[in-house]
Amino acid sequence: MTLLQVENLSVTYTPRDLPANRAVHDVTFDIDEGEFVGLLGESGCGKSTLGNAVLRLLSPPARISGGRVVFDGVDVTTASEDELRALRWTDLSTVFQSSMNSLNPVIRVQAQFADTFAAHRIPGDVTARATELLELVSLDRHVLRAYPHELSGGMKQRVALALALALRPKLVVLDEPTTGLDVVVQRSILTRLAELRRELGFAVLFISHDLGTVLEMADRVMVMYGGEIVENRTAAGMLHEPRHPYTRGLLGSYADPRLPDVQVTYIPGRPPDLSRPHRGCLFTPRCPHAEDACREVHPELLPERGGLVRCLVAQEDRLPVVRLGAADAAATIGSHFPATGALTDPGGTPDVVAEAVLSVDQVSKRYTTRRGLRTSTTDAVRDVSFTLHPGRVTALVGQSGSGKSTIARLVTGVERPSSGEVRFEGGSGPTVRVDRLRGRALVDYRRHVQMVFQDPFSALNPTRTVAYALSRPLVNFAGLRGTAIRERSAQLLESVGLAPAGQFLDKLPHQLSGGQRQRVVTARALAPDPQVLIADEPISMLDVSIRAEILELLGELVRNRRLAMLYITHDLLSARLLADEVLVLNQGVLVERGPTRDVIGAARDDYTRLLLDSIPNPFAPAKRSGDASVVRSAQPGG
Amino acid sequence: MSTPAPAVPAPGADTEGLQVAATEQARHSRLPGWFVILWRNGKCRIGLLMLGAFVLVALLAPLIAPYDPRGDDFPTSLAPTGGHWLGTTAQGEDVFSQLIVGARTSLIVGLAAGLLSTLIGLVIGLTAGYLQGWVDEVLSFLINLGLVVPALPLMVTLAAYAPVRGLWLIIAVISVTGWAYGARIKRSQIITLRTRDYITAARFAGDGTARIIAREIVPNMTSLIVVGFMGAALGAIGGEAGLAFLGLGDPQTVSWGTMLNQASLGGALLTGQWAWLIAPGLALSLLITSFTLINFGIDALSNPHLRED
Amino acid sequence: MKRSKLIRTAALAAALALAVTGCTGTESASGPGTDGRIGFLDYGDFGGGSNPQANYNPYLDATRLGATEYVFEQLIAYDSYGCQAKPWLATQWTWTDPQTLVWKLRDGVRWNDGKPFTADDVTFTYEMLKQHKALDTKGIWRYLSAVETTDPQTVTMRFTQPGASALTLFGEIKIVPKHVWSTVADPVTFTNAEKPVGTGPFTVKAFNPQQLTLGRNASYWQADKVKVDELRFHKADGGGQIDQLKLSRGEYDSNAMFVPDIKKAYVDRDPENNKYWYPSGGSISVYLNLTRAPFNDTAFRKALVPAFNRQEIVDKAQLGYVKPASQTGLVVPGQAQWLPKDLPNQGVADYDPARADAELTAAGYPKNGAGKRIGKDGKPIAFSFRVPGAWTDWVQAQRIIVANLNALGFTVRAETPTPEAYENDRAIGNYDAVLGVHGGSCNMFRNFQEPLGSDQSAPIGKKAVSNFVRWNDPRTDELITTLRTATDEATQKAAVAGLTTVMTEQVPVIPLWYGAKWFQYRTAKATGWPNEQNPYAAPSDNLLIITSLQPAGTTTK
Amino acid sequence: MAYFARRFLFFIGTLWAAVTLNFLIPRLQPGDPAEAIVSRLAGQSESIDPAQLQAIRIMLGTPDGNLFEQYLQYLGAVVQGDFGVSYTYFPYSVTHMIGQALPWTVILVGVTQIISFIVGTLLGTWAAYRRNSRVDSVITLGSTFLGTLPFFWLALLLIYVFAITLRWFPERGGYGGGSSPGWSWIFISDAFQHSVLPAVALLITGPIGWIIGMRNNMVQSLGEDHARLAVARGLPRRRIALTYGARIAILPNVTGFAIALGSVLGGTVLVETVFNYPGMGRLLLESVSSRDYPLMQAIFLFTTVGVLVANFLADLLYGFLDPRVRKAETA
Repeated sequence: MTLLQVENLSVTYTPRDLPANRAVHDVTFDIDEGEFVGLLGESGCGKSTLGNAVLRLLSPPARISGGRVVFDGVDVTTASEDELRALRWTDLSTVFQSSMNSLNPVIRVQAQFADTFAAHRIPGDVTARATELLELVSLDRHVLRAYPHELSGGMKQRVALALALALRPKLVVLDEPTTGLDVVVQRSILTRLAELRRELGFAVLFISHDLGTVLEMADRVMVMYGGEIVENRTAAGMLHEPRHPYTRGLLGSYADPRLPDVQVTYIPGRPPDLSRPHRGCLFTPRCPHAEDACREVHPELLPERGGLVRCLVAQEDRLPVVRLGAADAAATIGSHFPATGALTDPGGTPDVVAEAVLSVDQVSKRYTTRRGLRTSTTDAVRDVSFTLHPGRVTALVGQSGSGKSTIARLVTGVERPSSGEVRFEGGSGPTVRVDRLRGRALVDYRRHVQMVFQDPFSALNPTRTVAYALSRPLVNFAGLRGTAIRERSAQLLESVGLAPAGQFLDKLPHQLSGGQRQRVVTARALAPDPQVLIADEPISMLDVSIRAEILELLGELVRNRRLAMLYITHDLLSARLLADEVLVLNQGVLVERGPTRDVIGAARDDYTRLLLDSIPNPFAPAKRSGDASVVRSAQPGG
Repeated sequence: MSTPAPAVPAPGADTEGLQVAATEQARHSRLPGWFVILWRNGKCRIGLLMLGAFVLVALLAPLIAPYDPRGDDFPTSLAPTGGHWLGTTAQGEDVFSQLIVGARTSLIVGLAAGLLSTLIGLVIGLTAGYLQGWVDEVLSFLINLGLVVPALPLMVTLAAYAPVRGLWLIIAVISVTGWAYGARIKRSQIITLRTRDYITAARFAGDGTARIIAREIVPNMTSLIVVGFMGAALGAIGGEAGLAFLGLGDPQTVSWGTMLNQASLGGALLTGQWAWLIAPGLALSLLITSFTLINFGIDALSNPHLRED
Repeated sequence: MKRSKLIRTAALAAALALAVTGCTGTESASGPGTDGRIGFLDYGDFGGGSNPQANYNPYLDATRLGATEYVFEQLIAYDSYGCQAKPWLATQWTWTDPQTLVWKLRDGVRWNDGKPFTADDVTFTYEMLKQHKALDTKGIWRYLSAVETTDPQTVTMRFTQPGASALTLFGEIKIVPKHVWSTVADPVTFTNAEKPVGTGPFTVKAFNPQQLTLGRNASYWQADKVKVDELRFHKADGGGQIDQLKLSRGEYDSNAMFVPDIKKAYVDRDPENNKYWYPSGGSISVYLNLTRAPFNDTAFRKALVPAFNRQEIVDKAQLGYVKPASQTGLVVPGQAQWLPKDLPNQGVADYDPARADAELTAAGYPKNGAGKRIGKDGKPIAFSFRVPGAWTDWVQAQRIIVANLNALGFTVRAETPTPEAYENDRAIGNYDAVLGVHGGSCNMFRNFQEPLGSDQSAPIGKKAVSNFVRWNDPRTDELITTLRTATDEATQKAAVAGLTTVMTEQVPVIPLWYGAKWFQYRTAKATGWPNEQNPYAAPSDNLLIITSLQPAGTTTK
Repeated sequence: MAYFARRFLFFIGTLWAAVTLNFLIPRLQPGDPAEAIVSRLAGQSESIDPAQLQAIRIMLGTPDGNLFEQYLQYLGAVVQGDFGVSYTYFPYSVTHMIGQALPWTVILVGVTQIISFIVGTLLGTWAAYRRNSRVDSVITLGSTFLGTLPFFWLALLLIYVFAITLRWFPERGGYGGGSSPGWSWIFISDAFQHSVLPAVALLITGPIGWIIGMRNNMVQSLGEDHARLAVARGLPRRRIALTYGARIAILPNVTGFAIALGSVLGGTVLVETVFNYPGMGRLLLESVSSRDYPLMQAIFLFTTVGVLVANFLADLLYGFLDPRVRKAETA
């Protein structure tokens, strides 16, 4: 039976100083009772706005500009506050993305449960009920006495989930419920969620950018692009026969890193600017199958092969055929998307390993923190050794808090190890003891060792142009002056694939897409002509569809320029695609190391296997149902 | 001791975003980006227009003022007449001329003391926030000290001690007592900004600390600095008026505060010269209003939650 | 908004109710006085700062309350306008030799606690001042060597040197009862707050920091002359406009405050009764630093005498309340009898810039081509002229003075430091030109010794006592010494004449105008106030005035 | 506990700094208080009597020992609460004078501060609750405009209208001349009458800072996710406004309020001067203008200590009120 009906819903943002922006356009879909529906899309596609519109939680300048939302017979868009209040939470609840802020910081967890019960006049013992609910999400009852800031991110999100289920709602809107959490924690929460849904039978609208998660969890998946739903079909259907080119592109960026051959694809280009009017299909500029008609006619969302798709080419059945079997899907899907870029893992190319340019030798780092009179020590890194070689990528893999970033800081001289040595042997002069550098010598050292940062939005100064960002290392390290700087900057931009460079030099960071920014960041790192490049999660903040693109760039640079790269990541798939060697770090200790294919393909260590299992894998949903208990016991409490 | 509501954005406000908007704007327009952004906001626009009027009056004061503000050749204690729109003082000076010239003083004090205290606050706040460690401890202590020491009594005390009570002394006193609030805000903002990757990136690009602060951090705090400046200027204008009213100002300077002081001593209430009493107070109030309106605008822009929709 | 308005309205209403029902109880209505006397008179401020504390120690000049003027009396009372000494607690005083003064005390005087007043009280008082230098604010023990009770009605005082010039001081030193003060542990910190015992016409009746009420002392030795039952002093606040308002509303029978535009603000409100009289005080003069060139040149200074527009200063800076000052250093017309007879216009110089110009040029200070006055070193003469910035009337005068000087080709910078810095710099001689006050008292010795005596000077950098210009002239010192010791009027007059000649011929300082003594009075209730027509006393001679007042009904109206 | 220890250290440190500053400022100055007294007595148009100056110098005495010894003596005296003898009220002690002025200020300013805070917080809450409504704009714009009015000028106008023209209230002072201070009904009603205009002056501008602060804080916290989630949870609007808005928004104002209460000890120089109210502010101004160093130092110290203690207490209170703070400070 239909629980939620969304009909021709449009949401428009009308900010004061900027042109109006229709974030959600003419969206229609249903959710049946007990159904788990995924809403998939990249950042800015309007999926969260849609979620908020369903809950009628939009706040100005966003407003519903058309259509209606009918929940259980009630039109949410026109209901009075009182009608709505009766509906809220008892039937319709939600979990927000930012667990950090979704609980009132100044009252205890228990009070937030009590509030909820009181608002809906639920009689009975709050503590008992709340304890019961917390048990549902595997939390101890002492959490009730805690203030939100005393809980970890995972615990807060569990509390939020428990709260969402408090009144046994019919539909829960989950807006990126696990984004920002550690992979392992993420996995355990999702597992629990799946179990709960089976037990309690509520319907779910699951909003996420993470295709793997959505396909794995959902019964049915809706893909959103540019404020519109472009495809809507069952998860299985989506997996086996994606019909929209965009969906295909997204699916192409996934693969099981354990397979002998791994290939992923990406979608070049960037999402449309919704503040401008568009003709034709919004995806046309990025679509490999676009035809002339696509540029003129805006396609409708029409039934096609058991689902709905908004693509003229697909509707006219002129898409290349893809038939995927579960087993070989990951290995082959990329090839079905030939016009886009693709990246294949470096495989077993047996390099002649050159001399190490940088050696990390039995390095440990201990932090001492003082709390009042007590001091406590944490060993962030213990006895880690490795070497970096020209033309080779060494991946450092581990979950958050494993000490990866500490190692990056030690290698770049930002911090000094408590014991052990970091030696740089690549310079023209004698070996540099990085752990002893200071002042001017440290600056000189950084000529050779550069970084690519995790967040391209924070790695570029928002007020400085691309040209300025690139000029600094050129002035400081290459000693360039005058027009030479601009020429060299242009060369650098072109070397990272931003051509013609003239278009980019005078842009401000916010005028660039995430991928373009990351390319600028990379170009800046290349400016001093370094020998070592430290890439700290360079793709984790990027949209899925372009991750492979950046990986490809990094890979090319390493091999063409004979750079030694330390690639830091929690993502084994990207490590598999990029790295020659993998080091697995758990709580500051290297637990496993070796050639990429060996480590990932045949992991020996439990921790490595845990990391592997935590990767959402739409291609093998059946395989993992039994693993949940393992995960939980490994990470109690999240 | 009522201080006008501090219209300073809460720490952590989106100062970078606003700066980006301004930088972006500057590329499309011949006017400064900041101005365009502020102009778009209704409150700001009114504030800017008012302030512009005051600045104009101050700049053109010698042309507008019908008489020498100190010229005392007129009959004393006149009520408003055609020749003396606001009457004359007990010493036979033209009140209207004093009012016009007083705008200058208030603006100079606002500008100079605002700049000075912003500068002090900036240097101390930035140094504390960027260097951290014991330097931060010491400077934070100073900042907190500056925050808790009661300002007006301190101002009164300092002003009374100075050997020459010129306008610049008043400016110095106001600056010395008024920098702490801005310093605290700037410190917390720089602590946020210094963890940005682009700061690390600048260091990897070989830039030195001074350059990083000046070229990477400060531009991203512009709105904060502007708001801080406006707040400080506003406080300074009020402070000068208060001190002058108490007779602790520079009696040689024609300012709205000294006018009120003179009006109070010169029996304006007694002789029913309401214009002499009302005009400077109203002018002061309007000037402060213009600053406050501009500040509200900036605040609304940089603080997404306060944005008017 | 609504809420705060509500609260305000409520408060207002409550207060209004109080006001309307009149349950304030602040003014205890006092009917007309008994025996045809005046019931009460409202006076102005009574001293003691903004939050006065009971303090009737007559020697604590800075903090005592005005009541001491009426509770305590001195041996003689000076008419400080006409400079006549009148017998008071002493009926007679004789110099038996230039260093011995014998006082005959009045008979029948009693302290207001009933005890008789005797010579022991006088001796005790002076002995106490000797022991506690902090109380000797008149510096009487600079002159005295011993004070003895000769008999219960006679006190003999011995001086270290001929002491005629000290006589005025006895008109200022209050006599206190031995039987009270001898039991006080430390008279310097004695506030005498409970029922002060004195011989004067009034006693303290009530006090709170807003109001001091004095009641008539029925057993006063000249009680018949006191026609007022009660004096009410009201706390003023530095002559603010509230006080001016009250004055103009006729709420004060007598006050001494500065009122801008007094005619409009006071007299015109009730021309029948509202009167004022502003007799002249000390001379306010240009002090030139005589240790610096060109001020050390007598011809230069003399040339400057006609350079200042005194009348303009008087009219504009002083609102016409005062008079231009005589170059002699004496206050005219009050002290005119001391003047040399042949002096034109009583020594008040006319404004004559042409003459000043001619005399300066003649003295070797010509103007150069650019119209700048050149010094003997060939450079344009530039100097600063300072007055305290907070004294607005002086600042206005400064503007005129500087304009006058600049018109003569000088380059004068007007500077306005704080009073403290000003006084400090003036005392240590760190200035070019400033303003200073001198003279004006009945004590001719002090009038000239303080500004001109070389013993009042000090080297540059050290604080001078009062000779800030650093005038050092043996002839002047000689005349001052004569003045101090001369007992006969002829010698005194000769010495004063000599000193006025020094002033006019050598011009150590250049007087510009006389300070005014503010004095407003109303004749609605009381008449007999001193004024220009009947200047029997200066406004500050309280005892003389209070014994001269008559109820208004007895004369006109 | 580290949080509280840290606060306490700051308290002690600031106290010491204030005392030392207090000791140093007058000593760095030239100028002789005796001269100031005598020239004030004489007035600017009278000559100064050197003998009187000498006597007063003797009366005031001079400090002995070198600067450091004086400092130690000063510290010792301050610890014992001995601030010496006032120059302007000799021989009354500074403590006596402060004792005279303090009750006036504490009652007038304290009461108006508390009322201002309550009214301001309520109005601010209301404005935020009715955000973007007419009520909101009236409250915010109205208070913005009122807030810009110079305070002393407003006071002057009040006097002009209500005291001089209408004669509803006395023009100045804390009480009339005829009644004697004490706990009599007559005196109290008299004092109340005198306090109406100053209180009104303080109350017009007093709540504004709180209104704006409260409104902005609350609008901000109502925009946070937890408040949005509370809406989604179907909580009543009022409950959300109070628990998820006001409860959080008031926290930053608590410190401000405590400091405001602490600074009550210093009085309000401007209002007390305009109304000649016998409180601390006027005493401070008087002591400053007459170079009454002991009195001035004591008032300044008193005010600073008041603010410090209030600040310290506010920090403690804040530590209890806002569970986040303790953690943030120790981490």
